[in-house]
Order: sequence, then C-alpha cells, then structure tokens
Amino acid sequence: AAVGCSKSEPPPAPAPAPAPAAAAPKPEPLKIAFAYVGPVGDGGWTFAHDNGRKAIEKEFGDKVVTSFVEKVPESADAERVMRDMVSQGNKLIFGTTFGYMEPMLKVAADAKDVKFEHATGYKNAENLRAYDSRTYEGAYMAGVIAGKMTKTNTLGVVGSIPIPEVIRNINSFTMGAQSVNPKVKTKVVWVGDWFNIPKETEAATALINGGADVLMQNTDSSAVLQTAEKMGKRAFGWDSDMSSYGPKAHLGSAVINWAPYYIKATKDALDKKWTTSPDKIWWGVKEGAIDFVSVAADVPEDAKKKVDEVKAGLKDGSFSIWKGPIVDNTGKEVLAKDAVADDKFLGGISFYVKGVEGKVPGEKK
Amino acid sequence: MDAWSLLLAATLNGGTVLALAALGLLINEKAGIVNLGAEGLMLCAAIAGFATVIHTGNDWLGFAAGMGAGALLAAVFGVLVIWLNTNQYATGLALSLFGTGFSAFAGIKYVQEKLPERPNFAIPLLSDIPLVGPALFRQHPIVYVTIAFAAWLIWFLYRSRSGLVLRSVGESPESAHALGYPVRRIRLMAVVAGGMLCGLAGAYLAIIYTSLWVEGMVAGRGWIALALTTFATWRPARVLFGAYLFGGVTMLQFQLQGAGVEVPSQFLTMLPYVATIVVLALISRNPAWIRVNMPASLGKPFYPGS
Amino acid sequence: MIKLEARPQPSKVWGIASPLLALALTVVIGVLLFMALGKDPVKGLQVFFWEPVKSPYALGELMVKATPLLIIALGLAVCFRSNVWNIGAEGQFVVGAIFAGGVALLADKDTGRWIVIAIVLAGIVGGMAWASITAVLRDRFNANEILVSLMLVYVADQLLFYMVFGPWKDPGGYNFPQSKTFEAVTQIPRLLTGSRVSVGLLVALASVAALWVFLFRTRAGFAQQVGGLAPAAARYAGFSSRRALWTALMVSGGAAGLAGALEVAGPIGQLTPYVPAGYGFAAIIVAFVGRLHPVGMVFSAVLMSMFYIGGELAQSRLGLPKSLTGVFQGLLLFTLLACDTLIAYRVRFTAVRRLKEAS
Amino acid sequence: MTTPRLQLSHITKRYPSVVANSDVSLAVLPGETHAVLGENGAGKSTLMKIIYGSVKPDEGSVLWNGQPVHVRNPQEARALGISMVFQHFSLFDTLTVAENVWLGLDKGLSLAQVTQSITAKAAEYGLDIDPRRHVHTLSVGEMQRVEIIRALLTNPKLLILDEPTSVLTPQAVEKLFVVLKKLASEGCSILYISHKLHEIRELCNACTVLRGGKVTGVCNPQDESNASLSKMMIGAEPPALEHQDRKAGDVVLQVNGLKLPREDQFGVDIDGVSFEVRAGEVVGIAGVSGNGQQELLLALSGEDQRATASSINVFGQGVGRMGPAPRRAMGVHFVPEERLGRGAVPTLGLAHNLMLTRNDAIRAGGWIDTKALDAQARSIITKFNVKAGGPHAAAKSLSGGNLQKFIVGREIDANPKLLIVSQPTWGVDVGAAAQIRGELLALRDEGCAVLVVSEELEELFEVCDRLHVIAKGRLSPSVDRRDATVTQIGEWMSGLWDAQPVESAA
Ligand SMILES: Nc1ncnc2c1ncn2[C@@H]1O[C@H](COP(=O)(O)OP(=O)(O)OP(=O)(O)O)[C@@H](O)[C@H]1O
Ligand SMILES: Nc1ncnc2c1ncn2[C@@H]1O[C@H](COP(=O)(O)OP(=O)(O)OP(=O)(O)O)[C@@H](O)[C@H]1O
Ligand SMILES: [Mg+2]
Ligand SMILES: [Mg+2]
Repeated sequence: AAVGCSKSEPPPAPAPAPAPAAAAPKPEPLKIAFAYVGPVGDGGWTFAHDNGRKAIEKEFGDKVVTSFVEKVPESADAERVMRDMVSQGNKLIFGTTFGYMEPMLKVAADAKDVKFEHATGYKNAENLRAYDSRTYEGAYMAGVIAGKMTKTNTLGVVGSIPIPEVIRNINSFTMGAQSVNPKVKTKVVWVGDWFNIPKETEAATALINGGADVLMQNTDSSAVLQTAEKMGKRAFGWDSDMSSYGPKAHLGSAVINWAPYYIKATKDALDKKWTTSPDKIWWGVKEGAIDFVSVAADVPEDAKKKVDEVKAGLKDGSFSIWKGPIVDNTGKEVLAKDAVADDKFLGGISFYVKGVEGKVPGEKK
Repeated sequence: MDAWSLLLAATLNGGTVLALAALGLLINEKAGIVNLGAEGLMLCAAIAGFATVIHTGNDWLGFAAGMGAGALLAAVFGVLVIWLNTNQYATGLALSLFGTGFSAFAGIKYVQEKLPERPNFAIPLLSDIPLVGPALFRQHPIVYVTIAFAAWLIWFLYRSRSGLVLRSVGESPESAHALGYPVRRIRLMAVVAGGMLCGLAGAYLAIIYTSLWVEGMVAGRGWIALALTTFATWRPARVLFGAYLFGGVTMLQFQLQGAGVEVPSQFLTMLPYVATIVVLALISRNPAWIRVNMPASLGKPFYPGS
Repeated sequence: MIKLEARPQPSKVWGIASPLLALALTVVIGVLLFMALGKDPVKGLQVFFWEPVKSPYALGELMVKATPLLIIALGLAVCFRSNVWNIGAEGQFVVGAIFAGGVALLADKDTGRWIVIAIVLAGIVGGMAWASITAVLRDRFNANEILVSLMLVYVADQLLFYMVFGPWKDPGGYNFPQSKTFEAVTQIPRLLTGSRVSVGLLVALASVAALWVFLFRTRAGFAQQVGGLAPAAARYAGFSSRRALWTALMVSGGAAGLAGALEVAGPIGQLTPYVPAGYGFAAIIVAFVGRLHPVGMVFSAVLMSMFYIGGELAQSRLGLPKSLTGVFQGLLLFTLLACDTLIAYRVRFTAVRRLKEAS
Repeated sequence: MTTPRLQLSHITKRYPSVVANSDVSLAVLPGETHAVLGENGAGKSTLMKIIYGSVKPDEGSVLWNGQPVHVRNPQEARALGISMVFQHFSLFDTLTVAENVWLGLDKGLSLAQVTQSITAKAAEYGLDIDPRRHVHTLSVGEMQRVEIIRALLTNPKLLILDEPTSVLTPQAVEKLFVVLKKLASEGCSILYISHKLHEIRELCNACTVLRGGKVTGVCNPQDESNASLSKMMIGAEPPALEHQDRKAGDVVLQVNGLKLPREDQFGVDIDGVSFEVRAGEVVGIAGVSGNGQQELLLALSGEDQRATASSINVFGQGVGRMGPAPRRAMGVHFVPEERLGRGAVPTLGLAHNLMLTRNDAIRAGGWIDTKALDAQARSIITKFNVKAGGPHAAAKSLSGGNLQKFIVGREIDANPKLLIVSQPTWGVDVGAAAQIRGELLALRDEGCAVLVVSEELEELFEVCDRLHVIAKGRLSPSVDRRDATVTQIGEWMSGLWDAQPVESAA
C-alpha cells in the first residue's frame, strides 16, 4: 500500500501453507490455486470464495492441494501472481474478480496445460472459462422482505461501482420490494469501491438521512449493516451470512455458496473432463449457489412465505424474476409483457427500473 | 424534514476525526515541526485502539491505546527529526509508509471483527429538542471533548505562558535556546502531544465512526488534516471550522447523490480535494497573512550549537 | 549522553557505509520479525532477496517492476534537489496514463507502429500538464506544493474513474469500468520474448545517464540545484527560482507521465480503475534511498521492487501478509535517514564524563 | 580585599575545529565594568555563554561570590543574578515587546504584571518603549532597548553585554552609557564586549584581553592607549592603508530617485534614493543596519527587480529591471553581506561556488569544463591567500575571513567595472580585513568604481572618497571623507541631515 493512497484495500490474512504432499505413491495431487481480490477475512465476497476452497479440500481430501494469494491488485501485478501460480505447478487456477480477466487471458495463452476459471467475466479461451452466480436472485428475495418492512417506503442501496451486476442487483431488489409494496422507491449512493469501510459508513448515513429505513449494499464489508444497527434502521447481509454484525438491524442475508461450482470444476479437472464454455456458467438458487438465510424473527410470516415461494419457484424454474413487462425509470418499456430476459440481456443491464431514483452513472440520457 | 439536522449531526461526527488530527498537527507546527507521517500514525492508532476494545470491551481504554500508539510513533519521529536532525519531510513520509504497512500487518486478525455492543450516547432532555436535539446532543462524548479542547488550545496558545514558550520555539528556536529554553525537549513534547491527538483521531475513527477496522481506513484523512492547518493559517478556531466544513462536504457528496443530483459521482468525490486546493491557493495568495501566522521556523531543522 | 558533533566535511566513508548499514539493520529487524511470526528467517530472507533474482524470468519481473519506479524517482530527484516537494507523482503517473491511453484508443487495425511514439509523448504531456497545475498554484499563488500535488492525486484518480466509467468505457464490455483492450500495435516493444521487460528499461537507463550529465555536468543542472541548497545564493547568482520550480515540476511530471504511458501501453494494455498502483509514492522512497543520485536510484529501485515481489512471494510461499512490503520499505527509509546522520555528524558519548572530571 | 562577584578559573572549551577558550581565568568585582577584548573568533562570546550557562565548559570552574557554582542553563544563571544581552538579538519577531520580555523572565509573573514592570523600568532608566508593540515593527535601537529592559527586569548582579553598540548610532551609544554607568553605581557588575577601543576606555575600569582563546593581558583600560590595547589584542598594530588621491572618472553607477515599497512587512521602504559612483572612486554608505541597506543592495544587485528601469543606471543604461546575470555581463559585481548561504552555497565546494557568478569554465551548450573550473578556483585561492583545503573544500568548512577573501577574490578576479560590497570585513580578523581593504583600494586605483556599504564608520573613513548615510530608507547628501566627522555622520544616522546645510558634492 502506498502513502496517502485513497484506496483502502483490505488486508491479507496468512494463507495456509500448502499441505505437505501426500506420502503415498498415489497419483500426484491436483494443485489448485486461488487469487483473491480482498482479504479472506472480509466477511463477504472473498470470505465466500474461501469457503468454496475449503469445500474442495473437504470433498477431495488428499487428491488436491489448494493454496491462495489474497489481496492481488487488479493491475499488472495480477499477471505476475498468476504466472507464479503456474510456475508453482498449479493446474487449476481460480481468479475471483472481474479485473483479472485480461491478465488471465494473457497467462492462459502461455500455459495451455493449466485450466483457468474466471469469476464474473465474459471472455473465454480454450483453457479459460467464466463462471458467476446469480446474486440478483438473493437481491430479489431481500427486496421482498424490505418491501414489507419499510415504513417510509424508501429503500437505500449502497452501490460499489455501476457495473451491470450491481445495477441488476439494485433493480432486482427494487422489483422484489415492489412485488409486495408497489409504493416503494429506492435511493442509490455509489462509493466507487468494493471495500471501503469509512465511505460505506458515510454513504449509509447519507441514505438514512435521506429517509431510507431499509438498506442493502452491494459492497463487500458489513459497514452498511453496522451503520443501520447504530442508527436504528434495518439492513441485510450480502455474500455471506452477516447476522452477527448487526443482530438488531439484520433482516436476512443473501449469500453465495460457491461450493457446488468449485466441486464441479475440480471434479471436471480430476476426471480430465474439463472443457471451456462459450458462455459463462451462471449458477443460482437452482444449482444451490444462491440462498437467502437467517431471516429475522420479526419479519411477518407472509413475507417469509413469499420468500420461500420465490425460492421454490426459482429452484424448479417456474418463476423468473426478469419477466416482462418491465419499465425503466424514464418510463420506457425495456422488456415486453411476458418476455423473459435471457442471460445476454441480463449481462448488459445499464438502466434503472421504475422506482429507482436517479440515473446510472456514466449512462447518457 | 430534519434532513439538515441529520446532515449536521453527521458532519460533527465526521469532522471530529479531522479536527482532532488537525489540532494535533497544529501543536506540532506551532513548535516548528511538520509531521507528514500523520496518516500512518493515525492508522497505527486506529488498529491499536480497535484491538484494545475488542479485547477489553472498553472504549476508553481503546482511546488511551490509540493515544499511546500515536505518542510512541510520534516520539520515534521526533527523536529522528529533532535529535538526529533528519529531514522532516522524508522522515514523515517514512513514518506514513511504515505506519500504513505496519497497521495493515498488525490488524490482519481484526478485519471485520465485531466490537462489543455499546449503547448510543445522548444527553438527557437536551437530546429530545426537536430539530437540533439529535444533531447537537446525541453525539459521542469525544465530539464535545474535541470542541472543548479547541477552546482550551486557544487559551493555552494565546493566553498562557507555556503556550507562549511553545510558539517561541516554532518562531525562533535560536532565540529560545539563547534564553535557556530546552528547545529540543519542548519540540519533542509538542510532537508527542500532536501524536496523541492524531492517535485519538485514529482511534475514534475505528472505534466510533465506523466501528470496524480495515487496512488503510484513514483514507487520506491524515493528509487532509495537514492541509487544514495551512488552510486555517495556523489558528485553532479556523482549524476546527475547516474540519467541520470538510466533514460536511464529504457527507454532502453522498447526500447529493442520494438526493439524485445528476453529477457523475467521480466529480462529487473530487469535491473535497478540489475545495482544499482552491482554498489553499486563495489563502496562500496573501503572503503577509501567512507570514504573521505561520511559525517562522516551520520545517527548518534546529540543532543547538551548529 | 549522546552528542552529535558536526563534521567539518561530510564523511565519504559513511556516505557509502550508511545505506549498507541501513539495509543491514532492516534485514536484522526483518529476521527478528520472521522469528516472532514463527517463520524460518532463512526462508524469509530467501523469498525477499534470492527468489526475485534467481532466474532470468524472475529478473525480468524485477525489471518490469523497477522500471516505472526508477523513471519516476529520477524525475522526483530533480524536484527534491531543487527543494520542490512534489509528492503527487502518483497523480502525474495516472494522468500520463490517461493521456497515453487516450491516444492508444485511437489506434485501429491499420495503425502503424509510430503510434507507440505518440502514446509515449502523450503520456509525458499528460504528466507535465498535471504537474503544471501544482507549478501554477505555487508560482502564482504561493500555495504549498506538498499539499496541492497530493490532493491532485485524488483528483487524478477520480478523473481516471470518470473516463473508464463514462466516455471511454468499452462499448462491448457490458458496462464494466474499463476501456477496450488496446490494439496489439500499441504495445511498447518488448526486449526479449518470454519476458515482460520492454524498451522502457532502456529508456530508464538512458534517463539515468542523462540525469547524471544534467545534474553534474551542465550549468543548467547546477543552477537548478542551487535553489534547493541555498535559495538566497540562487537569487544572488541570478538563477531564476521560478524557472527552477517549473523545470523541476515539468521534469518530474513528464517522467511520471512517461512511466504511466509505459505501464498502460505495456503490462496493462488497457485503462482500468486499477492503473494507480502506488508507484508514485514508492518512487519517493526510491529517490531518497538512492540519495537522489541517478546511479544510487538504480540500486534502490531494484531493492524496492525486491521488497514488492518478495512481499507477494512471502504470501504464497510462507503465508505471510503482503503488508510486510510496506513495513520493510518504511523501515529501510527510517534506518537510512537515521544512519545518514553519521555522514554529517560524529557521535560522541564522552561529553558528560569529561565535564564531571572537570568539576 | 572584596570577594570577586564572579571568578572564572582555567576555563577550557573545545569545538571540533578550534579551542575557543583555553585555560581562561578572569575575576569581576562588584560594581566593576569589565571589558573583554579580542579579535573576531578570540573566544569572547563563548566565554560569556559559559558564564550564562548556555554553553558547557569542558574544563575549569566558576565561582559566584566566592562559592563554586554549576550554571547548567540560562534559567539558573538568571536565578543567580546573571543576565545577558546577546550579540545577535534573541527576540521573536511576531510577538509583542511584553511577550518577549515575559519569555526572558522566570515564571511567577502574569503578562499584565510584566507589562507594568516594563513601563516602570523604562521610565526609571529613560528607555522609552511601548510594551504592546510587535517586535518586527521596532527599529534596531528599540529592539536593543527591549533586550536591555529584559535583562534589567531580572535585577541582575552581573550584566553581560556582547557587542551592544555595533548596531547603535553614536548618540544612542551615549544614552546606553548613561544607563550602564547608573547600573554600575548601584553595584551591578558589568561584563562588556566591544571592538571599539575608545568606548572601552571611556566606560570600563578593568579589562581582559583574549587572543586565540587564551588570556594575553589584563589591564585597566583607562591607563592604556588605543595603540597599546590593540597591541595586546593582535600582537601588533594593524598595517596602515595607503590612500592616494586620485581624480574620479566618468559616472558608472547613477541612482535616480529610487523608490521601492517594502517587500515584506518586516522590511523598510526605500524612499527617493539618489547618488552616483564614478570610475576610480570609492563611495561609502554608512548607517545603522536595518535602515534600508538590505533593500537598496537587493535593488542594485538585481535580486530585486521591481525598480523602474531608469532609476538605476549603469554607464547611462537603465538596468532597474534587469536580473543579476545581465548586470554582471555589464561588469557590475557584487559581494553580499551574508557570505554563507548567499555569497556561497555552504555545502558545495569552492570551485562549484565559482559558477554562481562566473562563466569562464562554461562551454557551449552549458557544458561544465571541470578541469578549467578547478584551475580557476585554485588560482583565486593562491592569489588571494585563501586558507582552504583545495578547490573542492566545502564553503562552510572555511573560516569566515577565508571565505570572505575567496568571495571578494572571485568578484575582483572578474575585472569588474563597478564593484558593490556590503560589510566587506564583517566578522573578519584584522589581518584579513586589512588585506580586503587593500584590494578594494587597488581596484579603485585601476579605475573601477567601488561602492561600500558598511556599519563600521572606521572602515568607511579608511577606504572611502565620499560618504553617504542611509537612515529609514532615505539617503543623505554626499560628503567628502576629508570634510566628514564622526559626530556629524553619527547625527545623520538618525536621519537628521536636513537640519544643517551641507555643500552638495554629488
Ligand atoms: N559538540 C559541540 N559542538 C558545538 N557546540 C556544542 C557542543 N556540545 C555542546 N555545545 C553547545 O552547548 C550548548 C548546550 O548543549 P546541550 O545539547 O546540552 O543543550 P541543551 O540545553 O540540552 O539543548 P536544548 O535546549 O535543546 O535542550 C549548546 O548551545 C551547544 O551550542
Ligand atoms: N557552536 C560552535 N561550534 C563550533 N565552533 C564554534 C561554536 N561557537 C563558536 N565556535 C568557534 O569558537 C571560536 C570562538 O568563537 P566566539 O564566538 O567565542 O568568538 P568571539 O570572540 O565572540 O568573536 P566575535 O568577535 O566575532 O563575536 C571561533 O573560532 C568560532 O568559530
Ligand atoms: Mg537541555
Ligand atoms: Mg562574539
């Protein structure tokens, strides 16, 4: 970190030293490496990925050896870290943030015998594929509860940076709330960072000052939840179960469970069945990758029931969140009645739906 | 709507971190020492304070730990600068760098750790006054301590003999030395006192303001506090005002976003920094003004007998 | 009691011994730190001082990291030697990268290799333009350049964010905040295949020579430094302080901008919010540890990169946190500053004893 | 026999490069005014600082009223009854008179009480001063009054004055003497340092002479002559200068109604200064420091370019807006009063310091020919008899006198047509001073125009053909050296030249 540098990158925690290679004359264990953008202790995004890594270890035991490097900046350094992972003999490498896309493409081109897995990106190569989770499904379920719980009919979202994923989550959250309470509107404040506790705190304070009484965040720390706790408002956990950070404020956590996908990917590699995929592999509630957990006790039963219905619908495919008619907040219809958005549409969302205030930063009118 | 009252509350709260640090740096600078290490120092104090609260559950011990950490680092800086005559700017930068790295290193275990639950503060009765009540009387005691301290500092610097000695050391260390004042010891005490205040600022940031620890969380506040002293032409009352102004602008940027003001958020984020530059330029424009208020030996080394 | 006694002449021996002593002290503290953390200190030292140089590829990576540090530090040395405290090289680096990126984005499939020259020049111009804001405010308004240049770092970052979130966002990039990847033709030529080292390294080394000549063999360089050593003497000699201020900031701004251009059109290959990597701040230490001497800075840039890469490796090899890098860098600068006292002063322990004997 | 109030025995103080005091013994009786005499660097100030506790001796002991004491710092000295007025004022510009005095007193009083005592003391000794004024608004004489009042308020038994008169007009000196004589009559002992032998003979009744840190004589100055004191001080009488009459040539420098508002608030406005300097003459400007000399010299050297072009003319060309370098190209060279930091860069070697004003070793494109540069430095070192460790010796490693010889040499070596010198022998020992003055006269005899600005009247009377006096930013008419008297110049130093008619020589 640098003097006076404004970005507060989260600090690392010690990585476990790679377990000593199995002594038995079995086949060499598969070496798997993870590059994390944040610290494993962030309680959010990276924490969730690291749980996935632990699940691999548990599932495959001494057939695999995993290691990770955390706090890898999304800069030219990422390339060196990945190259070092290759040189250390890793054959399956996970890069867990969007910013590693270009570096991973470069390294993948030079290390054909290594499989690369890139989270949240959209490019692929013969030995690189992209995967993601449908976080917006969790956001929608949170919205259902928020719509029921708000007294001011004003929700607030602390956004990190306005990429389609985050905008999609804000929209889904709003749509979830409107499904139970059509009067709801959503205010958005961007902090421009994934992990900046003071800014997230200030943004949450500003939203509460602006009248929002239920908050959600698409950032990686628990600061928003804690601010709500301090100011007597309600909020959600994001990416991981955060109920312990704000016992009074916590309404529920939209969590990502990377384990199913990571186990599948590892199995593919072990079984030599790993192939690239033209589109990103996008798992949600259906595959067990997304869940909504630890719903607060004071949430009314009908809301809880509604969440269960949504969950069940998503699981068996009977329910789609992004189904027309959907109108953006300028009144333009973006999805015709009964049309169901495909992944391409979802991947490029850059508008707010009706009910979200303001306009998407960087979008022309 | 009492949105303005809430903004005021947030401003007082956020401004307190800056005010404490800037008042500390003001004491340093009145004695002639510029400490560019404020940022690193505040970070170390933040983690020291935060970890202490985690382990003891007592905020006040946390503040004390933050002040202790600040004092310790400031003392190291002071000995280097005052006794070993190292370049103040370079030494400050080294401290900044070291503090940033060391705090991150020491704080690994505490990222996203949760502080024990504590009640919010409120002054009975007064806090229930409509509009101003929540803003003015529901703050953490440190907020009031800061204001009281600023008032005391004005008295100390301009009315007390010790304050006069402090100023004399920043004005002309040669003369003060000739009169028999232990210049270096006074400077060291000022540096340590300044370090303690910066430490308190850091601890307040982690323990009260965010109640969370993360690497680099001071996020430039140390630098802004440094700018504030110049900005305020080394006058405590103006430092306090500047700190709240800055705290207000920082909050305002989010408030405006929340209110849907259509300016790219990057420009709003720039706002406090641009404002600092503009004010700095306007104030520095009048050299006479600076000259009368600026400690004449600011940043210059003094070594008796050389 | 310890007494410092000014030496009549700065000590030549300590001039060389002091950085070595500082490094030794840093290593000793490092060893203690490793032991305190329960890690094998030999392995720790190996990761920091051997792994980064053990293979041609590792050496290449070391150079990739050292090149921008060295280029920026060379410019900063001109500033610090003239007593201009530009600590906002990071901002100048970022704006240099923005300008260079802007030109690189103009390239298409048919563009010729000349575009590389244009990119580099744009970077230099960008860095200079950003530094000129500090220069104008200092020159016209007498505003403190430390604070202005530093605040401008934050502004530059936001400017970059604005560009990649807004006008220059990759239209085919699903709204992700980054520009499209530059055409291959914009890539700064590499020196060797299989290594990321680019001609930037040669530029840096040429700049070392150029700076040495400027500082020690030209009158302009002499005039430039007098203002830093003794402002009144510069005024007496008729060396313009304004000219020195502008030269210092233009050289350092240009150098930082150049580094920014080499970085975006080199290892990064596109504009992203992650262009600012702290090189501008680290280069301040490089400049000081290298004693503001062109050749000294070559060594310190390499040393600083070793700390960076060592920090990364310490994480994957030893499970140590990366913030160790900052701790070591700060320690090195601290110890160096303290040891440098020995160049100008002699330490005496005897003063008190003699006084007692006398009384 | 009465016990001496102060007795020093075998005091030795070593600095890295010199032994400032070597085995010095000295006794001061109650009510005695004791002079300490010696050349520059003889160790007078160091000895006084040892008495006052701001410097610690390496060896030797101090007796106070017969009792051995360890004065560890000035506070302890003041507690004993020792007060000191330093050679260089120890005042704080941005503080008020009262605050400055307060800082010099030891605790116990409030600012209001201090203010009152200042007014009372001032009335008692006729030292008029307003305690509420800021020090930077005071004249030098007034600043010294503050120093003296500060010392008097501690009710000293021993008052140390280190060169108190070097900054005063002759009239102010008389006033000071009245105060000191009154103090002595009240039983206060005084240690008095001055280079001005007639003052010592007038005021003091005991004298210790130092040379090279050692005591070389003890006497009663009232029994001695200037010549005998001088002999004790430097071992010989200074060589006399030969001042040949010479007809002045064409006007080289002409200053016409130069007006300059002060650049910062602690300075002085230059108010309509006019004079001229001709080839082959030495013109002197006398005056107490802080009366605009600094400002005038900055305007003449080109370091301050705010003057109108035509208010300063060299060979008839208006140069008011030119910088120092183009003026130098016209043959105008300048020796500033601060030699370290302005005349030379302290940390650079002598050869490099040549490049401040000389371009002889600069080749095309600004390339430095280091060989030629070293050779030039070496030649100046030999020609002007500079004691230095060679062309690469750092300027700050030279003693004051040797550095001054180098700087004067550097400028004379350039064959100037006009040489402006400020305080040519300030803090330089007698031998070196005589050499520098001789060089100036030689230069004049070669037809160079020379302007000397100095606070030392004796020096001006020695080298100048004509004299001006500067006071409060205004310049007196010129007076021929042969017609000038110390009394008259002294009165003019207070700005009182309009009172009496003077034949204009300009
Ligand atoms: N080695 C030396 N060289 C030159 N001067 C010296 C030396 N040692 C002591 N002195 C002088 O002795 C005086 C007292 O020195 P010392 O360091 O004890 O001061 P001090 O009173 O402790 O300093 P301060 O007032 O900053 O606390 C100083 O004024 C210094 O000029
Ligand atoms: N702090 C110091 N460190 C090193 N040398 C010193 C120090 N103070 C004085 N000296 C040296 O000690 C010697 C005596 O100096 P001192 O100031 O006592 O002389 P002085 O007789 O007062 O001279 P002047 O007439 O110029 O005032 C000089 O050579 C001077 O350079
Ligand atoms: Mg002391
Ligand atoms: Mg003296």
